[in-house]
Amino acid sequence: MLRTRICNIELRNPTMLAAGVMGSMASSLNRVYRAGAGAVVTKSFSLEPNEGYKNPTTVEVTGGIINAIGLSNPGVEAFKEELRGVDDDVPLIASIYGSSPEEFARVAASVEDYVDMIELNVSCPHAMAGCGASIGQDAGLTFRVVSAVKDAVGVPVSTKLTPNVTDIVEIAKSAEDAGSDALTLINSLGPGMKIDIKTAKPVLSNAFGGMSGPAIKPVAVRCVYDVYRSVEIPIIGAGGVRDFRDAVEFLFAGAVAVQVGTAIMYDGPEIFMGICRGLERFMIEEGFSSVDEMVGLAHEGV
Amino acid sequence: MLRTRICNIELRNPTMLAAGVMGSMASSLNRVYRAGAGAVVTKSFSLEPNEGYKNPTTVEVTGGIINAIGLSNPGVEAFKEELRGVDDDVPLIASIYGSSPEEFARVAASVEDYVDMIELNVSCPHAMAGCGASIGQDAGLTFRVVSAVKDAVGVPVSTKLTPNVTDIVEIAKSAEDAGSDALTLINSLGPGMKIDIKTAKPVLSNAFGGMSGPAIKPVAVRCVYDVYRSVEIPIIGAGGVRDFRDAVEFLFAGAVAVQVGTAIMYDGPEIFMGICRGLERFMIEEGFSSVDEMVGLAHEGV
Amino acid sequence: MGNVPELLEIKGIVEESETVRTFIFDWDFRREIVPGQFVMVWNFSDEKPMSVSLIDHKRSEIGISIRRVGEFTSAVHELDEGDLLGVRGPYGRGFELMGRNLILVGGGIGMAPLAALAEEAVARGMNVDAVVAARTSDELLFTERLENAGVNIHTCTDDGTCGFQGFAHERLSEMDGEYDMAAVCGPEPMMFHVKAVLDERGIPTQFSLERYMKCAVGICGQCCVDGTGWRVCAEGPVFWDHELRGVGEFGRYRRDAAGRRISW
Amino acid sequence: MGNVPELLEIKGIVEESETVRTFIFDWDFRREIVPGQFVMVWNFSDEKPMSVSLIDHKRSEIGISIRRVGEFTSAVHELDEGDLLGVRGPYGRGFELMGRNLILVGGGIGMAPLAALAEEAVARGMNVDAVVAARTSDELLFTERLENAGVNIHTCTDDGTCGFQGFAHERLSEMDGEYDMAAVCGPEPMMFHVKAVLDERGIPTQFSLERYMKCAVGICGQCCVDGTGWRVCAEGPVFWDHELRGVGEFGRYRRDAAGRRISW
Repeated sequence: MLRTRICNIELRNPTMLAAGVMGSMASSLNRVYRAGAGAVVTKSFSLEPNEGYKNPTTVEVTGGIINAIGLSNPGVEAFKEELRGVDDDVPLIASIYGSSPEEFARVAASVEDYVDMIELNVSCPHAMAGCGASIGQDAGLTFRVVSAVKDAVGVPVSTKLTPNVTDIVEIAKSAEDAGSDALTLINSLGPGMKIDIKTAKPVLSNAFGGMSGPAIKPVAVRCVYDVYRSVEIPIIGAGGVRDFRDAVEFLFAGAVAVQVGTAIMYDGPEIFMGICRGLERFMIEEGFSSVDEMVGLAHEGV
Repeated sequence: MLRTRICNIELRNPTMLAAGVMGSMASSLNRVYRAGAGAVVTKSFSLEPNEGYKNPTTVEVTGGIINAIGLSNPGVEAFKEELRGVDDDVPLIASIYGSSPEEFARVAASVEDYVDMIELNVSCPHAMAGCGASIGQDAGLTFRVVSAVKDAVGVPVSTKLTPNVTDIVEIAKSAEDAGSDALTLINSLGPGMKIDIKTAKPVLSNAFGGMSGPAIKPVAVRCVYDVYRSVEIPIIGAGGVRDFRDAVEFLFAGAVAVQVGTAIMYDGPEIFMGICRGLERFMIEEGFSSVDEMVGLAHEGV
Repeated sequence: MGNVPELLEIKGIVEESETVRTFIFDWDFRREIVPGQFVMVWNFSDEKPMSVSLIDHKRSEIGISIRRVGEFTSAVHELDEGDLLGVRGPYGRGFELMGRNLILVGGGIGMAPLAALAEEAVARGMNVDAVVAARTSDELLFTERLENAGVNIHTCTDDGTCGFQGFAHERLSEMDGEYDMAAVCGPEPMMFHVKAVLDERGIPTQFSLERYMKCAVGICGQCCVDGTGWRVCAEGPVFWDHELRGVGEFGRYRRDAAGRRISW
Repeated sequence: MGNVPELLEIKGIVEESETVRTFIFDWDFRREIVPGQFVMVWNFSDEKPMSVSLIDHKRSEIGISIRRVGEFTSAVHELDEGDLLGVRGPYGRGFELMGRNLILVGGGIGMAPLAALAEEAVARGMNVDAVVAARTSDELLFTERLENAGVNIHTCTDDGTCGFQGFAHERLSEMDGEYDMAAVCGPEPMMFHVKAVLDERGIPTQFSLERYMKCAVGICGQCCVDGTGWRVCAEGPVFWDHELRGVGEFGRYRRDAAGRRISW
């Protein structure tokens, strides 16, 4: 009943581990899949190793966290070993980033044999200059990155966008025009900051960090809803999903699958099982026989 | 100890009622001032009466609410009667909006005699076409609106900006360049939406609504911090303030005063007294003798 | 986080009159409701405040009584048992009860919160008299239900088709019982006149006010009243007579959706 | 919302050795801490996980013991009483106690969580033996404190400057007591060898692991271990011997801030 497919990838259910969460090694990716996720997305990696920011890299705020891990990763060569270690039956999505279209393309090409899909992180709100959201805030740059990757690989590509733009629909359309096979909406919000009042210091070493968690769900659902009306390609929803109700909201808004990240802080990887069971019960009660029937329902009669 | 001033307006304390909250009539503005606010901002009004959106106009989400009231107001002529009814000792700020620079200027000019300051709402995320955030998301339009109002009135003008832009600093600078005497940061976030899962319908009649409440505080503090580094004019902070700790964060980030809105839902207008008492106690404990000493402290040594 | 419409199934519908129906819902009384409080009712097209007219702890039910007057209420009247409505709340401050002898004065659909209050008062062992007023006999509400509960009913119609012919405050003037308190709900001009009578007799009275509502959670300011600035959704909708002394607009005007003053 | 550094004043500083200091803080025990759990310590420039080495319910105090090894720890060593540190937590799963007879094996600063555990075990009426190991006698930690608590101390130094000359697992091999359980903390290669000895004797053992930490709240994935994928900050840092069977990287490698494997 929960089975679905996105870009011809079969998923046993429409939940995915979001990028940046428990995704640094084969072991944790396998674990999350065994815990119930329908697919897993790796932590974003790049051509060269990157240590990321100094701690503190995470601090809790009302309704979630803000984080500036800084895209730490061991580089694509080391990461390949992790990709190889992921069990064969796990639908695997590599999240990658770079500082130029060419770099994105090189990273993508070197891992495409190991994965079912590539997710382009052009939207990290705390990346170093030239990476991350500075790409995804520019429709032209987004277009060039997506085009370069599409030219380089045969696996499907999803472009993950930042909500921190004046008009996300414009960026979404340019990703679609460049050939992106799917969109992932949204990366973390803001960015935000937290100042310690005893010392008057920003808590995060990077001062700013992306907001994630239940608090950003309304914005994420709106982005999905808004973009759904303007593109043809499938949307993977992300942002604040904590239970099956949240997943249903994303599906109704137009997402074909939902990613779960920060909520693992509250409920552990077992959250995937909980969401799937709740979703199945909901579908039975409400008379849905497939996930597809639910996608975009909130647009009817509006 | 809490006394401060902004654009030469004396305030007994650095808290203000935010626009759009209990600000439709003289009676409620007076009440909020008696409850402890240092100044009050009216609900935004325009040249002509406006009924706003159909209900539901507000729905709660994690960490706050989303709302699309739709800038309902009885029009400037009727609103003048409210402005006249506000007690003489109340520092009064009129929030106004319009669909063109000329309309802003006309509204501003017709009420400037009744108020101490005018706040330009160029940032409502759920306004009809041509008003609200569509102005504040465009640096050129923002410049023209601020210029027109500054040409028309002698009272200080604060421009209230939306966080829902790619680069708020750019918009802030254009407001400053156009002569804005202050900035109010931020208007509500997103927008966001909430979908009812039993009916697959957006709850708000307008589908989308601006997010406010504690959940948006990290983004608001970051906007204040970011803009503070790039402008010379004073900043009034707004977004998720619920207790004195939040107020301190905004002051440290660079605000000279803070507005309080959604938190009145939780704690009523008496919240102003609570914030002021807490702030005073904090200042004594930490050895501050004036609000000014605290402004921007988070920028030192970064 | 109760400020989200919860979808409730209409469990029963009671025809109270040609134009008034009571819609019954199951209610989880972990969310306590007291007479005088209201809920926001969403029909997926609009949302309006409605007083709770029935509070049945034994059956875990509440009821709201809706008079067909416009687009929203007509649409709700079209609904059947099993249909859904969104309900959020309850909101506001309800009635308080004190003393032994209570007089209720209700006009038209204003009887809705008083019906719930009457049953609560009887359950607490109070003697309850009620002036049930309406324009005409067909519009008198809840008389049978309240009689069954043990309330002494005094009907009153503008046209004399049932009981006293005249207005509620006139009927009230003829009643000489000793009352510890009164509770009043109805059209505001009616309440204004009733207040004069009760003030003269020095009976502490609570009035339930109605104002245009938007957020219902105490922030939009739409329902604030002149001159105290109280929020009808939060400090109200029920106010004591002495509180209303500060509410200059009482009996004089209300405001429309834009905030314009509308005289009664 | 405890995942925000709380600024605590350093209430006392204990010189445990030339390179180790214990920093004492007041603690509100409504936030329970058990031995083996850790806190994240922020010195306003960096933030690191630190085991709790002292849990004093009577005085409402906790202590963390820090060895001066790098930039962060040196900076913290510069602090005086009255200075502030940010502390968030506690995090992770601590030690469990069972049976009557407990053996502790601690190497260097690894004695920190075991010191807190030893006092807890003694308070529960257990017999506690401890192999306290270090490279040299100056680096043996908490021996006086544990002796005062009634723990039987067996010191052990690489260079023989105090007690047994040799490694902890060698000292352990010579002990023939009957133990219901063991708890081990120290450099991972040491724990690896100690595990072999204890496995052979069939003693249920808990090991406290250390990994590079970022978020400490179970999401960043930085501290996950191969091959179970457990998060050291959440499922750990304390693991049972049988659990470690699935942790292929135990005793072999850890990961740096970038996630690169670093052999021990």
